Amino acid sequence: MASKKFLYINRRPPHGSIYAHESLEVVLIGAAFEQDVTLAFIDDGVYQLMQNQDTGGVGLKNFAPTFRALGDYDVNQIYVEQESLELRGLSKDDLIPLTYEDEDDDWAEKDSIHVVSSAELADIIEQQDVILNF
Amino acid sequence: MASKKFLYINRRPPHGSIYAHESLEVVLIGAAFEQDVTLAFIDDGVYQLMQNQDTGGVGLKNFAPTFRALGDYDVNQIYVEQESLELRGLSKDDLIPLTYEDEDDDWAEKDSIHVVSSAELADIIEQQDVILNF
Amino acid sequence: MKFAILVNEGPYTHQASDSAYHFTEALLRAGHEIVRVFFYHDGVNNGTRLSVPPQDDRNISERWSALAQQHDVELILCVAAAQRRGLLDDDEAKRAGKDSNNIAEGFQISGLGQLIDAGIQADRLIAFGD
Amino acid sequence: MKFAILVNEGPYTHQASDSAYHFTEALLRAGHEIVRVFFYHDGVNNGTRLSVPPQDDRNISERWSALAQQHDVELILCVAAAQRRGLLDDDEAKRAGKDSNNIAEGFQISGLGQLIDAGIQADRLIAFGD
Amino acid sequence: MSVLHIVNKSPYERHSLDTCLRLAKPDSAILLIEDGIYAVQQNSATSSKMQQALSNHPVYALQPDLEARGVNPDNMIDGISLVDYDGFVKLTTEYDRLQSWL
Amino acid sequence: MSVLHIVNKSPYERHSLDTCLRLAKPDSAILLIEDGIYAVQQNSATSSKMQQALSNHPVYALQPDLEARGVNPDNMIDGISLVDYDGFVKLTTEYDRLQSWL
Repeated sequence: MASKKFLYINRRPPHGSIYAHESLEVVLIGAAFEQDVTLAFIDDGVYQLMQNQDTGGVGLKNFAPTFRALGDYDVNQIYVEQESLELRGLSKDDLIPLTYEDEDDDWAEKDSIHVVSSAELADIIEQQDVILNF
Repeated sequence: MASKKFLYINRRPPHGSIYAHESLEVVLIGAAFEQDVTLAFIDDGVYQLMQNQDTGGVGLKNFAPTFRALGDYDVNQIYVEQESLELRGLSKDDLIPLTYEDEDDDWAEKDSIHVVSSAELADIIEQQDVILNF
Repeated sequence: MKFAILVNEGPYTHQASDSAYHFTEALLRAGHEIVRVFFYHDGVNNGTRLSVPPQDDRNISERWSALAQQHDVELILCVAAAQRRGLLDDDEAKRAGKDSNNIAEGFQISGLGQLIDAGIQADRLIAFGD
Repeated sequence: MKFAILVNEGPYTHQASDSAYHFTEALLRAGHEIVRVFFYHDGVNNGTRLSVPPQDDRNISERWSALAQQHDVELILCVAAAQRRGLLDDDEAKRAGKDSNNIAEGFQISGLGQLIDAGIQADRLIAFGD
Repeated sequence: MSVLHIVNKSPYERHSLDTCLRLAKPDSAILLIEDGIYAVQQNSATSSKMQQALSNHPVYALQPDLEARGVNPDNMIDGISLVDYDGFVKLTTEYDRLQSWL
Repeated sequence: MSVLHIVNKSPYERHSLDTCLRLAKPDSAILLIEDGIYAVQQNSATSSKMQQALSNHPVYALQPDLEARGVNPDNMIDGISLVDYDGFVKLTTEYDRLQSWL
């Protein structure tokens, strides 16, 4: 079966609702299907990647550490919209560092997260076959 | 039992979700309790009162005509925020006319809807005992 | 002080039920009286006994049931909202000719009047929702 | 053309399930093939057989069931989402030690892989939600 | 053909339409359904935004959703086309990918 | 005392906070919970709005919700007070009426 390009667009903050958490479950399951996977974090979706999330006090499951596993699942095309970060007073340093080992470059550790402009993101959206928005 | 002042704040549009519809059900049930009832329509809540809603094509229940019955239930303090109407390009003429018969004025038919400023509405909110927001 | 709590969203999907639960626990810690917890809109879905969350996650329905039992808290599901969404007790199921019911221990089905009554009885009514 | 449909919200609360239903009907009218309707998040609540809507209102679950039967449309509830929210078929109920199940005719419970598979199989995937 | 962007949120309560317009490439189309319908109203706080969108995108609105909300077609911004559910299906076949801004 | 306004929505996706600030009388208080927490961040598109709000209202934020979201208390706008669930209960007794901007 031909491989398709899947794009997961994440626009919701974590914890206030389960969409972000259940979206990540789709990405993890989808990784087993050997399709080409891209993740985009836009609007409040950028909050999903915030460092130091501690859900002990609210008693919710903290799924943020699971993002670190994405590299092992060959999910390493992760785009964060620059405009969304800026509006929220955030920068890439506020986000969980996500990396992968590049098998085509002697397993060098590389950054999975790319902060991109709206225009670049618009191009990425146009290149997909299947778009899922949670 | 002492009478309390109940305020129902309606901020959601109809049909896209059931909140507006189920909110009206609360108001109708609440009317039987002989409390002092006020309704406020703010933000997208003003759309609940739009004339000529026809839900035949979407197959949803059209509850808008039920607003006309509110006068008979002695629910006649209905406030619509002017700013919310203006932002949406609407005026009072776009809304369903709601009236009641004033028993203190020889059953004269009077207007239940009052278009008010944000400042007036802020005062109304402060005068309540119980506030329900749907 | 007497409190009434309104929960407008179902379990897991929105944080509303969690926030309401933690607030209710804090009310009990502070010695306040709880007139009633009223579940409306999708909030009625909190009353299912068929939920099977992952083992490392909280069980929202059971947690409410336990609170009801331990502190004698009244948990009411709005009947009209519950019927629409498929939450039935034994009586409702029989009346509707359904072959089973799915309501959890400690929850009761009643009318919207219980919400208004809660607003009248309580010193404070607080709503949690989407 | 082959279509897959994703429904992310439960019946009645959001218009998503209604929109998805009318869209699916129109797909069938136009002679398109439906790979699968996948219900995720609160969408799994569409699969209840215990819903008792007012007599003058649509019955959303039954409507989906009828579509499945008449047009052989596959209706899948995500198992993890369904377990959390208390939607169980006979097998799931037994495995979890629950005394009853509540899934409607024509709906099946399966894994999230069915959503990915639908995306791969279909020419178009369309999502309805909040 | 490119992407059909579907917006189902009121432009006054959510930012979905803004994000859609920021990320939609020229020639991709926009379909307003459910509460997204309210973006069609002329002389509103949304109308200049929509007029600009119309210079880059075909814009459609789902007629049954418009009727349900009592929005008068005469008050629609010029250039927006109405479709019914059959027209909605047709659009989804004419564009390669569908993006629902949920 | 007057009204405790409770906001649980992100200021970037919904307009609840704007409506709350438009309709809250001076001296009424504002409590940010759940996704409302994101309004506390300094140097953001929301901060000038919140700074203005602080000149008219006591503003509180629910600490467990802040921690869940990884928002650093050091990056909070000056003048916002943190409360836990017990403090939340205390606030609801100190104000006469509660208004949740759902």
